[in-house]
Amino acid sequence: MKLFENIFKFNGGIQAETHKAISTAETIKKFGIPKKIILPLRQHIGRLAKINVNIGDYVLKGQLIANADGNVSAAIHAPTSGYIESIEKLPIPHPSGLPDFCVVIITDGKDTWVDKKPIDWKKIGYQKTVELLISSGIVGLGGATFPSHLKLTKKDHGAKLTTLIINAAECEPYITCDDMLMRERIDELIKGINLLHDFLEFEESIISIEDNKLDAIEKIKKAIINEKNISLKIVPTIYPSGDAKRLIYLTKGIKIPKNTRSSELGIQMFNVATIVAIYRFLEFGEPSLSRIITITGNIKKPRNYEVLFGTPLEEIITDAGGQKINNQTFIMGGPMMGFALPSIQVPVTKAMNCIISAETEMLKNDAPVLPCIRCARCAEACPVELQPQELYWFSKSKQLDKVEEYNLFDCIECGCCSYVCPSNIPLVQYYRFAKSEIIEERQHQEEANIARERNEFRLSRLEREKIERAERNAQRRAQTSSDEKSKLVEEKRKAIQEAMARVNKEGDNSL
Amino acid sequence: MLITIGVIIFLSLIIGVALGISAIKFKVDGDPIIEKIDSILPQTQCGQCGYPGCKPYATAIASGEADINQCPPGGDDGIHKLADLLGVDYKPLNEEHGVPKPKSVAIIDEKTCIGCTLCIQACPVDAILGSAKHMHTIIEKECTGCELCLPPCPVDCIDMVPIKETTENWKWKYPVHKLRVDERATP
Amino acid sequence: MINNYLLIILSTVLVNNIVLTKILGLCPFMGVSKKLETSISMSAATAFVLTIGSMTSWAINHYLLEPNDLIYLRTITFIVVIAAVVQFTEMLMEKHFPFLYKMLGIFLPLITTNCAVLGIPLLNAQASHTLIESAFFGFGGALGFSLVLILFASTRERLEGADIPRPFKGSAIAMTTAAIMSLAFMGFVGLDR
Amino acid sequence: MISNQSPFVQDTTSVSYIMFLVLVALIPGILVHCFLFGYGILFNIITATITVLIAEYLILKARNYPVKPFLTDYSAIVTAWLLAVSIPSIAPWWIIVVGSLFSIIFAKHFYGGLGSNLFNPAMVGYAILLISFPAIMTKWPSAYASVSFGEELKLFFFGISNYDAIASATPLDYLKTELLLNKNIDQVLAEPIIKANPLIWVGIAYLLGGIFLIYKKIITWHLPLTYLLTLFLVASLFSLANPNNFAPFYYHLLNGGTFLAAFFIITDPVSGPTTPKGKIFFAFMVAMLVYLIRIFGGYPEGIAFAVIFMNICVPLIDKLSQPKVFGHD
Repeated sequence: MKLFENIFKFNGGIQAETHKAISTAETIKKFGIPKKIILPLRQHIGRLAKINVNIGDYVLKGQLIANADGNVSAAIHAPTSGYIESIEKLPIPHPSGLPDFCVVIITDGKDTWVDKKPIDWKKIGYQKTVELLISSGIVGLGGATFPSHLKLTKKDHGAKLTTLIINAAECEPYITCDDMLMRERIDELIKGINLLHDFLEFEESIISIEDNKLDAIEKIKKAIINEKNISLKIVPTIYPSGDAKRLIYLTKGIKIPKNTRSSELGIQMFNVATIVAIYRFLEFGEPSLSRIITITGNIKKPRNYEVLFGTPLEEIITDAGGQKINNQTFIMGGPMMGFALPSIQVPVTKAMNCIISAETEMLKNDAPVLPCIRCARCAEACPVELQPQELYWFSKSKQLDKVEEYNLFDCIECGCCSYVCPSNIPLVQYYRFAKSEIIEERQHQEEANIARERNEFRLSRLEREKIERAERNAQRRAQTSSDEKSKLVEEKRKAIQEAMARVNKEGDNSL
Repeated sequence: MLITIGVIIFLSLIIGVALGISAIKFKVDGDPIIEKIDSILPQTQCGQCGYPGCKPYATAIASGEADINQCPPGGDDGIHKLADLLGVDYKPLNEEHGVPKPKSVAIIDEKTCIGCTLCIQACPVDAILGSAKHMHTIIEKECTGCELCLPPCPVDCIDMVPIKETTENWKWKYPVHKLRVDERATP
Repeated sequence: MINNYLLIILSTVLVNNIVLTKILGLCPFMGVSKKLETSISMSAATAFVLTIGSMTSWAINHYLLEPNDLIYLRTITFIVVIAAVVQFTEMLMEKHFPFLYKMLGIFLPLITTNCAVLGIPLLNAQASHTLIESAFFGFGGALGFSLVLILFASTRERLEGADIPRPFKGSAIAMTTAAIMSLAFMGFVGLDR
Repeated sequence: MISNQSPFVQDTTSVSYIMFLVLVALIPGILVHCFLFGYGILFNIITATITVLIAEYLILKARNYPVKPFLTDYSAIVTAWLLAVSIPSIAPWWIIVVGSLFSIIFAKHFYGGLGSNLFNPAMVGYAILLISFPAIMTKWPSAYASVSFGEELKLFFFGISNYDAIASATPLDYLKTELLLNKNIDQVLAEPIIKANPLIWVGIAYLLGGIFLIYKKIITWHLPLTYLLTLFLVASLFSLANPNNFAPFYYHLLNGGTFLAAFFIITDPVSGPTTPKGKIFFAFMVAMLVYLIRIFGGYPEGIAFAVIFMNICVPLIDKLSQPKVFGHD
């Protein structure tokens, strides 16, 4: 009972079936080296990575093949050794289903490492270490794929970071990759937390975990008995407790204000898998090359795999025995926020934490979508305390300024509103539509502003040129005396007239 | 009868003086509405509205000279916004001025271009680079898709290419679901 | 005394609402109720005109028309006075709220021909109200007008997203809504006893 | 083709389920009414249900909308039942038909049908009937005048024959008229028409139904509780101030369908406010207006007018009573 002390319950949320046991019966299986590796350049939030290899190059495992382009970007490494076959547009796991640039590597099966260089951050200092981390390719592995080096600051807007929260909530149903990681690799996690704790000089480190992961909780408790810096916070199983702002509230009772990063209030949050990745990079010099991924749902042999990035998803599905009931639909991410993949001919990416082979009831979308009856169940379920019924009403009728007035951009698209809606309205779809519509409109506005500026600049330039020309003419006129000038003009005119007359005559003759 | 006339004249005098004084006191100049209208217009500067640019069209709307439905690139949304701003009823686009097209940018076929600079002079936003006798290039980001460079080109080397959808500019579509009872158009 | 004034206000706002029971001033009611903001500013403008108009009309009626036995001139003089007040309001607005001025557009000068605005001074004169009673009556009428106008505008904003059958879109459904609002106001009958 | 967007899992509650439970919660009240006042109310309910179903079907067909999902959402039937139990059980059939048609066509489908109506359809129908046919709409059967089944049928089809024998004013109406005759409140309350009126039991049955709905989380506590509490407070205040002229609170709570209004009428989700603060304000204002009309107004019961008036205010209430968004100041 004491564990539940100081739980700051946020508004709403839902308690759906978790379906986590499906994929936790088996241990994490290390998936072998595929024949072909397809590495999309778009695997993170921010700018595309810049390729620095050529077709036909031989690359080693862990070799940098694309650099981070600027600060908000992440590097990409070869997950195993082999030859670069091509760089082309191929299907990637993206909700649009559109292809994007990928680097294709034909593996040689030798798995030869580059020279791994462990980093002794104490020796080379904080600044140097962070610079090195930019080339680590590590991004948030909880699914958001935000480049991690940007979060490794000691201060944000003058606020010193004091609290490290380790996000082990994993609130989405079906997903168990973090759970399994904690069960099997707790040592690495604890070492990683200690490393980060010292590296960024935190005052406290808290592991926040939902109370349904009993095994993992046991393991953590045992592991932190002698760790005075690390504490454990068990939070109730309410989706979306794993959302950063919600989890910070559950753990510390602090509501992070709108448009503010938690780090500005001294709190930084990392996902467990990300911490392990950072640990492995600093301790062993291993960049981000693989991740743990849950294969679950309507599948014959559900379990967690550790997979190299770029592995074709199809091969993993085949290894898991294929679908129980064949419907060819796979969902990437959790059932609440994920999206259906256009096909399984896509590679595994850094964002891919879970693949759910769709259960039959997930395909049942022939239930009628009735009008909203304003029952406000969605408002009760909304963890951000928005008014989903109003957002829907205005998104549906495309009154975008009103949608914004009702704080559309605070929506985290968690799907709680759609989950509870008795009319089966795909509310989140409407919000996504409205958001991208507004964003596009803003872009157009910006483009229009630039165009206006350029047009005004051009008009003023033409005006200036006109004046300058007039001035020049006036000057020239002033130089030649008016008499002379008129004479000149007279002569010219005469010459022209004569010429014209000649031409006319010739024309007549020729006719 | 006299009294009646007297009363009316007296009233008129008082009111006239009062209004005259306030007219001087509350005199205004300038019209802030033009800026507002201009900010709604898409700034393609294409001239399809019959005015030489977006600002002149905005001025014409503000003075009541032009209607709000003469801007094809602004599309239906633009007309709705203008109607909203000016408190008038929405009216569909006047097709005399053209029809909305998907946003495109001009691309110069650099093999055919003879470097005549005519397009450079036509471009309202200075989005074409090049000098005489050298082939020209369009700065794609700055191109508004106004098509003003097409007619002057003597060798027809400029093409309008619609912008393609990529993962970068992809956006979520308006939801369509089975049995969309709440959005069905009445027949 | 105060009771009497309160009753005037209650009566003009709820029971004898100028728009919904007297059916006066329907043209701005339908015309300026598309947006909440414009309806609020229209209400303010009308309230201003009504209160000032009622008082000046009373003064003219009391000091100019009645002593001189010119009651038949009421309508025309009231119209002139109201027109002047409207003109004044218009200038005031153009100077200080140019934006509102543009948005209200034609409806601002149309306050002049708003039958509610003329109706209230005439009703005042008919009921031989005192100056303060006239002011309260004018203000109450304006309050009632504002109340229904603002409520009506907010419902119309909501209706914007409703799946209204095409034949009923626009003015048709606005009229229907006004009818049902009127129905609700019938329930207040007798409250001013 | 799968719609490729999340969430892929869903709660099983549906509109039909919600509306069905509302119907279930109405049943005890209807049964008690039947037991005390005869079968007239069943005729009302059946007629209203058939009328709305036919009207709804025809409109859906005319608008080219799918019929099945809308007829099986039960929302039209809820409207029909609420209207039917508000109309006197000895009213002739055409009253019910006219009221139901107004509710469904005028108040609901003009606005676009389910989910779009601004006003509570049942109350619009009721208010139209009340101002159009006040005589019929205020004559309820006396509790102990035994009416045979045959006579009920006759009343239903052919209207009133020997009216006074079976009909009487409702207690609210009676009290109002008597008070106008300068009678003392205690005197009036002691008279059998009020003292021995079993309408109270109907009210209590509705109360039970309402508690069931709150228990099932179909409605929240905000609306009914605020409504009842406000009515209780304002009635107590007035009767404490002047016990001779104003009836005590229990009289207001137990008469005139107060519980029906509190749990079933003002809780209509479509035309009501959605925010918690908005709900409280809405219910408070409805209760105040109901009391105002009951005591000072021209009609004996003001629930319909109060609800319609407050329905007009709902968009504004919703707009102004937005709860604070997470992380906003």
